[in-house]
Amino acid sequence: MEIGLNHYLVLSTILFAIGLVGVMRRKNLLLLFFATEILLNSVNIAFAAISHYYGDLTGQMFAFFVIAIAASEVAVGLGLLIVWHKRHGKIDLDQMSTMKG
Amino acid sequence: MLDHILSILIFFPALAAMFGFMIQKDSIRAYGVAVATIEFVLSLWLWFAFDSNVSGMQFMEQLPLIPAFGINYILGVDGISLFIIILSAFFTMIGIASLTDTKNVKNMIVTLLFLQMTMVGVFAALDAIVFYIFWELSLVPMLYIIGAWGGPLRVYASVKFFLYTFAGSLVMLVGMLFMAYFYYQATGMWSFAILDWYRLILPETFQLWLFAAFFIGFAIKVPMFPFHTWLPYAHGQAPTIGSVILAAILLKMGTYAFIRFSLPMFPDASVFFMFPIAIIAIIMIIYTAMVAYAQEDVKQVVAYSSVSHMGVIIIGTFALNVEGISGSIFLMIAHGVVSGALFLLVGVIYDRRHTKMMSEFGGLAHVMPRYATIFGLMLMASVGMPLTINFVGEFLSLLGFYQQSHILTLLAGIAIVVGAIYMLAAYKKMFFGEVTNEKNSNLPDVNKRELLALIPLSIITIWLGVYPKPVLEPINNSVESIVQLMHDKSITQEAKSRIPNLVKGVEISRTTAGEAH
Amino acid sequence: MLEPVNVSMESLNLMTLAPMLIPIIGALLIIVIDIIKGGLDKTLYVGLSLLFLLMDFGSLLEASGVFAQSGTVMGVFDVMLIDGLAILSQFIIVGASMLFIPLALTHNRFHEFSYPEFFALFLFMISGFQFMVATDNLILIFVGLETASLALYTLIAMHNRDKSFEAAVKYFTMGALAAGFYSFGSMVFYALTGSVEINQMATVLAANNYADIGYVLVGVVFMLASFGFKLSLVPFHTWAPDVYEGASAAMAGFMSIVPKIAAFIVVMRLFEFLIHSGVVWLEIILYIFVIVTMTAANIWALVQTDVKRMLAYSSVSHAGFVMAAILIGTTQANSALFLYWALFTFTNLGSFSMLWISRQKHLPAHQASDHSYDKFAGMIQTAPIAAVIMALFMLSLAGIPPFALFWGKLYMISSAVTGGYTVLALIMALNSAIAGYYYLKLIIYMFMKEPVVGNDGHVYVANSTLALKSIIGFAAVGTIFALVAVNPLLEFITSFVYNSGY
Amino acid sequence: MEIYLYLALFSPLAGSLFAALFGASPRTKIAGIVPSFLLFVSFVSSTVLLTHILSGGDIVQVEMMTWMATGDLYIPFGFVVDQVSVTMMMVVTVVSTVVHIYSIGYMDHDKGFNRFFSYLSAFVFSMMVLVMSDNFAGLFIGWEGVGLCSWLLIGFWYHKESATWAANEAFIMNRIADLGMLIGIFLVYWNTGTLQYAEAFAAMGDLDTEILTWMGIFLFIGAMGKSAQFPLHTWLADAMEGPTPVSALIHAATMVTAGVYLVVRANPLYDLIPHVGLFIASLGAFVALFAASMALVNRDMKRIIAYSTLSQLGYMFVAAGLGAYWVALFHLMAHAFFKALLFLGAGNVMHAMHDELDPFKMGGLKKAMKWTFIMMTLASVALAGIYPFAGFFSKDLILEVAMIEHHYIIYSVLLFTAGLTAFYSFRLVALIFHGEERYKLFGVHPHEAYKFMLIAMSPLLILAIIAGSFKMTYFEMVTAVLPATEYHVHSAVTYWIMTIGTQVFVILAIAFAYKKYANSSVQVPDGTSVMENRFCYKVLSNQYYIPYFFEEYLVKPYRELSTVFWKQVDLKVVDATVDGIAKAIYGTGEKTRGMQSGNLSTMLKWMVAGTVALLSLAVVFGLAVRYSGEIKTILSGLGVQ
Repeated sequence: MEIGLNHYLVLSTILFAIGLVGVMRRKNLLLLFFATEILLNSVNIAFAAISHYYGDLTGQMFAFFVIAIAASEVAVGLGLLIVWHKRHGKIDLDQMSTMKG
Repeated sequence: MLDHILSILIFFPALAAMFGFMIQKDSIRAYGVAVATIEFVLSLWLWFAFDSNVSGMQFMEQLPLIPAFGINYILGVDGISLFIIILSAFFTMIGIASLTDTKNVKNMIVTLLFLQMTMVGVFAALDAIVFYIFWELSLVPMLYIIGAWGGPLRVYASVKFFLYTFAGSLVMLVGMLFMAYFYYQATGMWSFAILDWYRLILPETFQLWLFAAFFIGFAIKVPMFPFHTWLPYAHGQAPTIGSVILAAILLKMGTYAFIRFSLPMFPDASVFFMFPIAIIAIIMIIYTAMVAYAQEDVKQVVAYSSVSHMGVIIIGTFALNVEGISGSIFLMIAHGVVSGALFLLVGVIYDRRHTKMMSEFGGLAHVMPRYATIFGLMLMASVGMPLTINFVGEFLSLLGFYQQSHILTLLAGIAIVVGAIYMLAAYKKMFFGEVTNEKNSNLPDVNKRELLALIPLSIITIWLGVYPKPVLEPINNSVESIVQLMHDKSITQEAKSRIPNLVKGVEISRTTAGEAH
Repeated sequence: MLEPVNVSMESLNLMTLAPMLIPIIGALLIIVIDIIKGGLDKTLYVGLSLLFLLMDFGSLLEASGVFAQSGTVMGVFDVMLIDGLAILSQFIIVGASMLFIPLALTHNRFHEFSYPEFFALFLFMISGFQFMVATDNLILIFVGLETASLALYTLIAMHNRDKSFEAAVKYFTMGALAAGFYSFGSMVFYALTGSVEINQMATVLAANNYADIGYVLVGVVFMLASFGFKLSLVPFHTWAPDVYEGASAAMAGFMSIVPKIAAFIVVMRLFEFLIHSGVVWLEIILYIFVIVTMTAANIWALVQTDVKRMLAYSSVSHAGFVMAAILIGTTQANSALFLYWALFTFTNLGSFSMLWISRQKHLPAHQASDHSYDKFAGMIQTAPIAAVIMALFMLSLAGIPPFALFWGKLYMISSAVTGGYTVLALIMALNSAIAGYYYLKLIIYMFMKEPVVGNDGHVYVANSTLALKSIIGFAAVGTIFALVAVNPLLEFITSFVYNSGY
Repeated sequence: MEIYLYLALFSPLAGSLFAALFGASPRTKIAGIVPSFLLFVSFVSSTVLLTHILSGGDIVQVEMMTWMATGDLYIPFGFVVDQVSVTMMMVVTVVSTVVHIYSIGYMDHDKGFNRFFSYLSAFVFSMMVLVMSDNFAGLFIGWEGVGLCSWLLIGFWYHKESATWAANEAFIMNRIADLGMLIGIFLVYWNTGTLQYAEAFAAMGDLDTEILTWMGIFLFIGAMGKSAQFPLHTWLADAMEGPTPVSALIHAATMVTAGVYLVVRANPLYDLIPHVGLFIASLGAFVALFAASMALVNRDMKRIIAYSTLSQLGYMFVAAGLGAYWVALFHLMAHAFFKALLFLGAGNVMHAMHDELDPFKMGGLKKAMKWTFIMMTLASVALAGIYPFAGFFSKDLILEVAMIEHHYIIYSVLLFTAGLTAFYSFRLVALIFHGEERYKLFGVHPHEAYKFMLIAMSPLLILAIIAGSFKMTYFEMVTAVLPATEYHVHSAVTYWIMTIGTQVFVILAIAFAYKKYANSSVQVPDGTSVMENRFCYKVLSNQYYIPYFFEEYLVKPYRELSTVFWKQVDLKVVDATVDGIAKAIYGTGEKTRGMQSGNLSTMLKWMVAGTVALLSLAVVFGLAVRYSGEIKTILSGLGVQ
């Protein structure tokens, strides 16, 4: 069986779904960040595959940018996480609900 | 100066109000009276300079505001608006002059002056958006007056007043935008000028929808049944001055707008809705009169009586003939004077006893004969005694509507019976009988300051009742041109036959929007 | 052997980059200055930022001149797209930023402003937003969006309170999810059309007559979700109230304006061609979004007890209101969007500044939150002028004529009317009435209640400095006299929007 | 002549305003004398006008100024003195001058002396406007004006609950009728295009009978109110709460006859619609009997006279309804004199008896009050219609009219009523002036009224006696404008049988009354006698339970309905709906704000959920589009278009 574009796309979609589930289910901030990384990277796979399929570099460029952005996102995210941990000693999402209504 | 008299009338009080912030607290009252008097004199000058024989707009001013969207600052008066403008200047003047000692008197006077700007603006505006600006803006000072100086439920009352009217006028705004759009489709130009809109002939279905949109805005303001429930609260909670101006001027905005917008712009729809509206008006007249009869608080009696009288005004307006419309405009002025006076009178007793419950009174005629006399006069005016101001309006309104429907006029005419019932009952409870309550036995009669307001009102009540001509004549001329316009514009056979053709009316150039859609 | 790349500098049209580069240079300069000599006063940085923003503004004026003469300009490998929308939105972005920056000069000392990084990040953010609106390339949009967002998360967090960290984390996490959605959506479009440029996507889709409408819709859904988050459309709005509450009032005001206009431009570029090509589904969904967002946010705003949170919901509602322009999609509607937002900038920034100026350093015991309604009780007696100005902003927000926002609403509803969306027009109008209640509530507190004992009025100007006062005065003047400005503004906007083909 | 017209019209107004100046100051004689004098001026002017008219002068018509003018409507303040109005002017000014002078004595001790004269003169002014106006609108001004003054005067002693109640009742009941009148006026305007009598009546000839019928009916409804015709009659008896001069002037001589005046004035209209006229006559006959029957058993002196007034008004309407307008007007005039006299006499008695009204508690007063006794007796004789007093000429004429017009039922009713009238009038006289001096039981010391009051009454006495002799002069005068039908029974025999028969019947009734009530066995009834417990007596003394019916089935339900409207409908339905909408919106906010739980996880879930929802919608839509052909097939298979 030849691995075609559709397989990549299905894989990407499955990974995206996993990421989404992770985003919804994780209560630990760090794991939540992981889930968002999965989201972004699942898209990267698809981009690379489509790019290959079209013989066009744009998709790969997009993927590169996504990687770069994901990296900076993590940097900011971890920064916030560290401060939060310093202040509260926990990185549990449920305690983060002083504002509501 | 005469060229810009309307702008001066509108903005002079507002400017004066700004300066009012700088005035010392003790002299603010004198300042307010001075400003309001100047304004009143200016409005009298307007009357003096007004040419009664011209039916169209006079003292027109025009200034581009947002020409890209067809919004222009256009002002003008005709016989219809002239007297309401004078009335608002007059009531602001006597309102400030007779203002009893209140807290924050400075804020009150400044607010009143701002309110005056909006009132004059509404009646002088000839551009729908300018009209709308003042229309909405008038809510704000009134909100403050009710909310800051009102009774225990003042916040509820003021918010209800504001939101209810605001909601209604937003629907009206949508109607205005449609109207402008239709004008745009017909001519390729945006315009919100009322006089431009007059020339637009709309298909009947459009008229119906637009009429309905405008109707909601106006009906809440009037207020018409079943949109009237904000009024008793507003009146019940407002301080005297607030009630006076609310009843005398602000309510008139709604009925005035019917004549300014609904009738000439949607003649066919007006005919179509004539009977439903007449039925609502009859409900207003009878139902609210009965509710007024059941009241325990004298101010509420007067408040509900306002609604009842507004019903007669509506009936007159939708008579769609000269007699009826002239009558309704005259009744607007009449009701302004009389209900304003009645609220002032209620204020007099409230200042003395700090209660408005009729059960607290009784036998006041012994203690306060002058008060009882003036109250009696206004009472009689309110029930439509001939030779008082109200009668002229009521008579003409009902007379006018009689041409359209006999049986409905008969029902509407019940106004003169039920009106007498609640008014006499209230008067009896307050003034007749023995003085049963100790607290009433030593009440001072009306003092000079109160007479300052009440005597001019009494004089007007009689004067215009005996000799309404100076007011009725300019009204008549303008109304004739509107009726003729309606006749010429109407499309349906029904409307043509319902709206009389006066022939002698001015010829109007027309723009057909038949192709619109 | 590959051919050496031969690009003429002229075709690159580097001038198109100027407006974005200016704030970046400014940001770098601030960082360099800090490296050379730390501990300088914030006034310097405020001044510098303002200076660069002014230059930015100047370059925009220049660009607008070019546009007025020769129409849309492409540049830098046709990635940059300087059309009317880009210019108009940048005017709003930069203008609002200029109004925001002086708010750093508070009377009380706040943590974030003592860091030069704050100003650098701020300028980076501005350039991010500028990139976002000045292109139709999905990649550059993404880059601009993330540059701006990441900077914004940090700025919020720098307020250095528990609540601001919480807000930043929430905003950040949801932003990350939205970024995921965005990239997935782009991927779908890319897969369908083989391009990431919106106008090319439109061409391709039109060419095959939307054969894969189902897939197009999937892409649209993810884009909607992503921008729904940015624009705080219900149900993607959940971050908004919390973040507004957590951020400083000034920052909240900023957030209610600048990020949203940037997002609106992208949405306008992306969705309007879809609606115009007859994607009924999107029209229906947007219709629902508009109504639900307007109404639900209004209803939630009713029940708030904190003014800032109320204003947050109100901003959500206003965004929903303006979203109608995207749905209607006529030139008038798009012009209305800009008009509305320009006027909204004055009013909303003004009202948030009023909260900012009354912000105490520490929360007193009797106050439930920084800006609870109770705090403003009886303000007319203790600080009459401030109360009047605040009331003015509230009336403007409620759409009472002749204050600024009324004209926006007027034109927006009119565009709904002309676009044939009668019911929508009515709902928009009635929502203004609901909204009237909560704006009124503040007015009632200020004007009709008795002040809290011991309140001498100082609290309302606790944070007052000349800079803040002038900003508020500026906003107030803009709000009152909007009437005068509407006509030139409208003509300017309409010609720009029209000439950009929207 | 115009100057006299204005003098006649405006002197009472001047008097009223003069007295009003002293409204707040303590009692001063001048406030009574000046208005009386001014009324005298008015009277003299009216006399001048009368002689002018009598001597064949032209009708005096003036248009003072415009009142209302809009559209096609033009209403001036126009006044006319013609044969009809001058008659009314004479009646009004004579009676009111007398009553004014009388009142100076009668109200001597009253605190509201000044106020009283102000009201009274205002009333006269309104009445003059009513009768002198040359158009319907002016008539209506006077019409309402007298209503207002009537309200003021009935409720003059406003501290008395019953007085204010009666005042309001009178006003409101009149208002109901006024509505009819107003509608009648509208009908006139819209069908003839004017409200001027002359032009309107001229135009009526061309109108449909149906329209004319409605006009006639509505105008008559107005007349029914003012003239207290059934079923709007209850206010008149209650109106006796007012001071007695008021009853004499307003509720006997002038105001209540306005309805008759209206019908007479509108004679061109009613001539065109004889069926309405017949209805009016029938109603009149009914009221005549109906009111007389209530007078039979009443124990309130003033009410008895009031019912008698009502009964006589019925006579007048019979005449007017049958087209004998001049007869109606003539009876109106004659009645005004003797009935006013009767009331003023009653006033004297009341003063003497310290406001006691029950004739059973009097008796034998003829010794103490000789002059009053004579006057009241003569007035009663006139009322009973004994030759040669005024009542004979006018009342018998009405009987003749009924006979000649072949309305025998009406005739018999009127004849019977004449007997009743004689009976109750002399029952009253007998009870008051004859028999035992029962008042002594109550410790009252009666005294005769002031001399000048008696002198003031004397013109009325004279007129009551001699008015009949004016008949022919009068006939010649008014028939210039009214239909000049002479009513003569064709055969002299019938005439004499009728006349003498009537006289005998009446005298028998008087004799019966004297026999029953002038003896010494009359006791103050205590509710135990057989007669008092008879059904008929109860029905009559309760006024046929009509006031009870009004109270129970109109007033109370109105009050209750009002309360229901306010508390149940206005507050609980209309207002509650408005508040309900607001509360529903607010409540939705309160209920759904939980969506914003503040938990980041939930927030993320909302986002994902939103996306998923959109996605599924998209998929559904996409599938629908893709398989649209198939869906259509299936749907059409199911019969869906």
